[in-house]
Amino acid sequence: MTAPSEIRSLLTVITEAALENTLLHDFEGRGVHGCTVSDARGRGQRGVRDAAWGEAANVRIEVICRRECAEALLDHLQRHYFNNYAMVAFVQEVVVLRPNKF
Amino acid sequence: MTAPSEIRSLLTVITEAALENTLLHDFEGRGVHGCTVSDARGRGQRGVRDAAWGEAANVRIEVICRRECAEALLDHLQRHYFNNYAMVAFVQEVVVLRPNKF
Amino acid sequence: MTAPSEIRSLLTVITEAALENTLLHDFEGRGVHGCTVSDARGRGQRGVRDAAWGEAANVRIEVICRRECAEALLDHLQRHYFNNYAMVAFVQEVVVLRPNKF
Amino acid sequence: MIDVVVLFFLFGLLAGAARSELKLPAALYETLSVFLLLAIGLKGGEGLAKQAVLPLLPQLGSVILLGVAQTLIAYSLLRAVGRFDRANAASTAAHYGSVSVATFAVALNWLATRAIPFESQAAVFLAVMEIPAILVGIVLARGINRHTNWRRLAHETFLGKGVTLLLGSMAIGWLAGPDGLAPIKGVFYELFKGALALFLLEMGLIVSRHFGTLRQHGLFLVGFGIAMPLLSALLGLTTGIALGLSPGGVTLLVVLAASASYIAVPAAMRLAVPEANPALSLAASLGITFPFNLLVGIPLYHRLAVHFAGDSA
Amino acid sequence: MIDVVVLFFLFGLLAGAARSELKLPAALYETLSVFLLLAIGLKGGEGLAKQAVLPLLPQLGSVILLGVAQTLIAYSLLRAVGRFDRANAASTAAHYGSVSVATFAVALNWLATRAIPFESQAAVFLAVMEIPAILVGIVLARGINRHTNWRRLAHETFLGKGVTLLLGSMAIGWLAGPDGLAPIKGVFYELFKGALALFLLEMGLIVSRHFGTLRQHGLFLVGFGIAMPLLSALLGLTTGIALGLSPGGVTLLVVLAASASYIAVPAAMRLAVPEANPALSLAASLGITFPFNLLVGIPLYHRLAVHFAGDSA
Amino acid sequence: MIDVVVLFFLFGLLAGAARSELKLPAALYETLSVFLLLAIGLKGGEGLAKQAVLPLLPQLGSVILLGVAQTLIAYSLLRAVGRFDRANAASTAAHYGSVSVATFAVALNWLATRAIPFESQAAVFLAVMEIPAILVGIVLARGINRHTNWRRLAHETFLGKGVTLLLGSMAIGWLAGPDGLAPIKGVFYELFKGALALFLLEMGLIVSRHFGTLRQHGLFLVGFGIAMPLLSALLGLTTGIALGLSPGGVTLLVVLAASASYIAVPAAMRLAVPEANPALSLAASLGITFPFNLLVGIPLYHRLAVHFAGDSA
Ligand SMILES: Nc1ncnc2c1ncn2[C@@H]1O[C@H](COP(=O)(O)O)[C@@H](O)[C@H]1O
Ligand SMILES: Nc1ncnc2c1ncn2[C@@H]1O[C@H](COP(=O)(O)O)[C@@H](O)[C@H]1O
Ligand SMILES: Nc1ncnc2c1ncn2[C@@H]1O[C@H](COP(=O)(O)O)[C@@H](O)[C@H]1O
Ligand code: NA
Ligand code: NA
Ligand code: NA
Repeated sequence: MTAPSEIRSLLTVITEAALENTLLHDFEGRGVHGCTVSDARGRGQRGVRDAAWGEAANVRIEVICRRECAEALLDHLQRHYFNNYAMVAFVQEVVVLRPNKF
Repeated sequence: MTAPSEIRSLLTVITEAALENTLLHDFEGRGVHGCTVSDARGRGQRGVRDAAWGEAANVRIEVICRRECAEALLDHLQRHYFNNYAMVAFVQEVVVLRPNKF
Repeated sequence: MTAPSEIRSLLTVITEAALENTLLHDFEGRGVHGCTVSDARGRGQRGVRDAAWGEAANVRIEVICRRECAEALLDHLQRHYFNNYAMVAFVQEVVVLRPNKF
Repeated sequence: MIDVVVLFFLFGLLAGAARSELKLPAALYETLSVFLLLAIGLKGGEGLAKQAVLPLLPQLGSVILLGVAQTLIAYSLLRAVGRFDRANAASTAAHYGSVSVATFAVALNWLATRAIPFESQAAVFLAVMEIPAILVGIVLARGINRHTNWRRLAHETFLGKGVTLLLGSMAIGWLAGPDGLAPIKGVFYELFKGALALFLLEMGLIVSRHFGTLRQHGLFLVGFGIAMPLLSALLGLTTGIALGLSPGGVTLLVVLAASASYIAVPAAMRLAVPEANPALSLAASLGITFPFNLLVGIPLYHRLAVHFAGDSA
Repeated sequence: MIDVVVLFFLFGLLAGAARSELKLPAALYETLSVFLLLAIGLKGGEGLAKQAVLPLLPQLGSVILLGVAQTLIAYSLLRAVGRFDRANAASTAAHYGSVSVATFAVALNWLATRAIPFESQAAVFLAVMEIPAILVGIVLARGINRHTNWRRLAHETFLGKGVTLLLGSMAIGWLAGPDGLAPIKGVFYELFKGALALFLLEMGLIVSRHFGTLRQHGLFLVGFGIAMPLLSALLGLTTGIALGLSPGGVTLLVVLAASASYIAVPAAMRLAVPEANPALSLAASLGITFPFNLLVGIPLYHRLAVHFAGDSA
Repeated sequence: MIDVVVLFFLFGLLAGAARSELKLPAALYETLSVFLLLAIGLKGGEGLAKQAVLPLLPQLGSVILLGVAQTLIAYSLLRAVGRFDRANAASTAAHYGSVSVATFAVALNWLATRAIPFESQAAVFLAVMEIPAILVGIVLARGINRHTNWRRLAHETFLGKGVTLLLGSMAIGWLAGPDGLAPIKGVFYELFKGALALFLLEMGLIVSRHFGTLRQHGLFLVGFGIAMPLLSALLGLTTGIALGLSPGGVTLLVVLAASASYIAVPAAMRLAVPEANPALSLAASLGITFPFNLLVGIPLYHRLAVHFAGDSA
């Protein structure tokens, strides 16, 4: 590989579609420069959530950022959303090029 | 991070949409408490599968669970589905909060 | 697990929908035997890209392959697309069964 | 004889209860709801073009008060009789103080099928009654001194999909008038009933999924889901008569009062009162009140309207 | 002159073969198939409302036997002549013993364009013939002593999307009758042909994708895809005449017999007989039989029906 | 009086500018664009069936030259006055040398509402003018000696969605003729205006999103987005008069000339000239030229056409 590659954290949040805008707004305020969102359906502690019907639709939000940032976001999610919303969040390590982007 | 974080396995299965319900049912019977499903298209050994047409649609099923559970699920997939269905399955490690959830 | 499991690389590319066919074609020419594509929306350096409108739609392309292959693909992406297209690419390690498939 | 669009609803209900694999594409459901809102708005706007707007203002004030009153009453009932906690009572009450577009569309269709005239401002009532209950619900849950993000909320409610579509299409109908609308009536008026039928098929499927919650939460929810619309109907009836509406107009106002929101309010409450359980309020509004209004309510409300407002026609 | 809806099919076929970028949204395809099933069911149910239901029962028995017979014949041919293995022969045979809604819709349109009357129970035949072949196919592949999940399967077949929509809309048509349906005819009857045209455009695109498989699997598939519907047509013709149907009704029964499933059966077989290759059976049913019936079959079957059943009209 | 479909566009524009949550499902937008292209093509093909095709060939040659000339002029202006770099100038110029289906559809609707006749080959002009500008744009950006993937490009342009749908439906309209089309006119002709209204609502929402770019890139883009269509209109007017078209036909050709692509060209340029910034060209073509043509252009162009080509009618 010719470009410098580095390790970053990939935070994935699966949660209620109703939260999408709120979370993106929160993330931006915490220094996140980009993110990717896709639609999903699922089931978990808060029951079956299948995308056909607004109230029960899920989204999957992914953010690549520095490790400290991912941890801060996880912490924020836990404080404000874990108790009241259908939500699952997890972190992985990924290799990226152009590390200054994230 | 204020909450206990732990390592879990993330099993991803990409397969024919026709299998979705069957697999979710199998998984539930094997102690899986939650999962996330999204639509996908793709190509592989069994040809091109693009979502526009029912028979050739793919889904992507994700399950976060303990390592033993992920291995048991992989084993089950291999025994019952690998030979006859378009299917790819892989496992990653992820950091989660609320580990007792999975 | 009864079958041989092995480590492979999972390359994920998030980029403009307009590039989907071109990239799949490039990848095939580089020995990639399969891939999975799904629709996504997102925001990044090149602005907001939400799937409703063709020009601003994103896709998420995933390829499981050997490590060298993933690095070669990353290199190719960097040379030809990073400068002019909205694009993020990252690599993870995953455990697969049937390693000869990838 | 039961209307054919209601048969589609029952069909969806049965198919869902029998766990059929029937599922309509999400985009179709969304398209139909956009279509119904536009059609209702255009028709309302076209009607408004023929009358003075100023005399409407006191009417709008009255229906806003009506929505607020319903929310407060529902809250008291849920707290006192249902022993709901504050958040759940406030959230559910907001559903009942607001309105259901689908119920209104079925009522419009019911009147049209029977050639019963009504005032065009009913569509304005629909738009106006959607919002106040949301605000009242939030105040009930949080009090007014808390740091609610009112700006965000105002945006969500006033620029939400439903209100935007209703107000926009009313403006179009009003500006274009009957002649201007003529070219698009083939789509927006003549396809209305067929679109409503398809929409209600999907509504039936959705409603059937909320029966599970009902089984868990026992009789109170069922009782509330029937008693509350009846109570609201009486308030609506009184208001309609006081406003001097025709029997058709009174029927529509009663339907609005008796109906409970299942789109705009749940979405707003999810963000503003997250600790409320959305399954609870939706089971009542979608699982009980919506079918009750469709099957029993609308004909009943019309009979009441004719009985009490018949002379003013 | 070729019907305009068939021109749309040919257009799709050509566009697909030329690898055009033309692609219809998946939700549109799904919506159109829901729409066509509802329209067919409503029309059938409306017709049934005008006649006694009891005399239909023996007819239903006959068409079920017809489907079973076709499946067995197809299985023998595929095993003996095509040298298919058991699973593939059983799966493909089930496709041919079942029916294709799209082919039926084109035939309905063909008759309507020519103002040829037919019995309304044809829509019931459509619903009834979809399922038995699936069960026969599974027994052929597995035997009956194996531990097939019959409960699951019964659910999939009887409560599948197609059957649910057909039976539900037939019930609605039957309950509502001609007057009750009047308000929604603007959508379900008058838009039928246009919707069918769009649907066939997508079918053309889909069919063209199956030509690749045909090139690989040589002449046998092509021959079978043409011979089997012709054989089935003769069985259907005999049955139709024996049942005393009108020429229009015989035509529809022949079309049902000659058509091969490409939605319900592939989905069921994928789960019940996973070792069968779905590309093979779809290439035959979609790639050959479907276009053959559209372009050659329907007019031919009608000519046969008139020739042999003309007097009974 | 402003057409009702244009009111829908303004509504979308306002809703977008006010940051309403209104959003139409992507599948609906795609469906409507397929529908409009098919309807335009069918109507064009139906008209062509009534006239000799050979005399059209020189007309087609002229409109191709028209598109090429516009692209070259736009390129010079963007380079000289706008100081655009080569890639951005070439890409933007290609947008203006090509055409906008939505603008054409609104013009068709405008003429139909006023019962103004026009030549049916206008739909052929639409199909033919979509492509040449793309090729010219690429040559301007790259020169002709570079190793562009012409095969790939030819495929993208000639077998793109829009051109496939237009040519295919024109062929169907031509083959079926007025009688053959009769059964599907209920869908493709009578729903045209309603579908256009919905489509323009979405276009309004989309256009509003491009205003941001305009604010950044200052006055030149706005000026160019208005001046270029006016210049193109004059070229189109001259061509139309030279071809001896009726005032209605001249209007449509002027609209085609003045309109700028926002689907086919951006997609092709993204791949062929990746270093061009798509936000820039779309802000001009969608953000300025499209609304300008809708609100001011079409009536103006028609007045010009009547003034200069009125006698030849
Ligand atoms: N174990 C799991 N594996 C993967 N996804 C999960 C899991 N549990 C929950 N989810 C997803 O996260 C959403 C919210 O989960 P919950 O808060 O448990 O209801 C569900 O709707 C699923 O889409
Ligand atoms: N190498 C790969 N990388 C990513 N996804 C793959 C790969 N191979 C197959 N897939 C996905 O898995 C599905 C089934 O694969 P297969 O069984 O090889 O046909 C395909 O349709 C793709 O969506
Ligand atoms: N930090 C990030 N985390 C996750 N996805 C991102 C991130 N940055 C960009 N993306 C995705 O990659 C696409 C292209 O990014 P960009 O080239 O930065 O515009 C965006 O539209 C997002 O979908
Ligand atoms: Na209410
Ligand atoms: Na058959
Ligand atoms: Na132009």
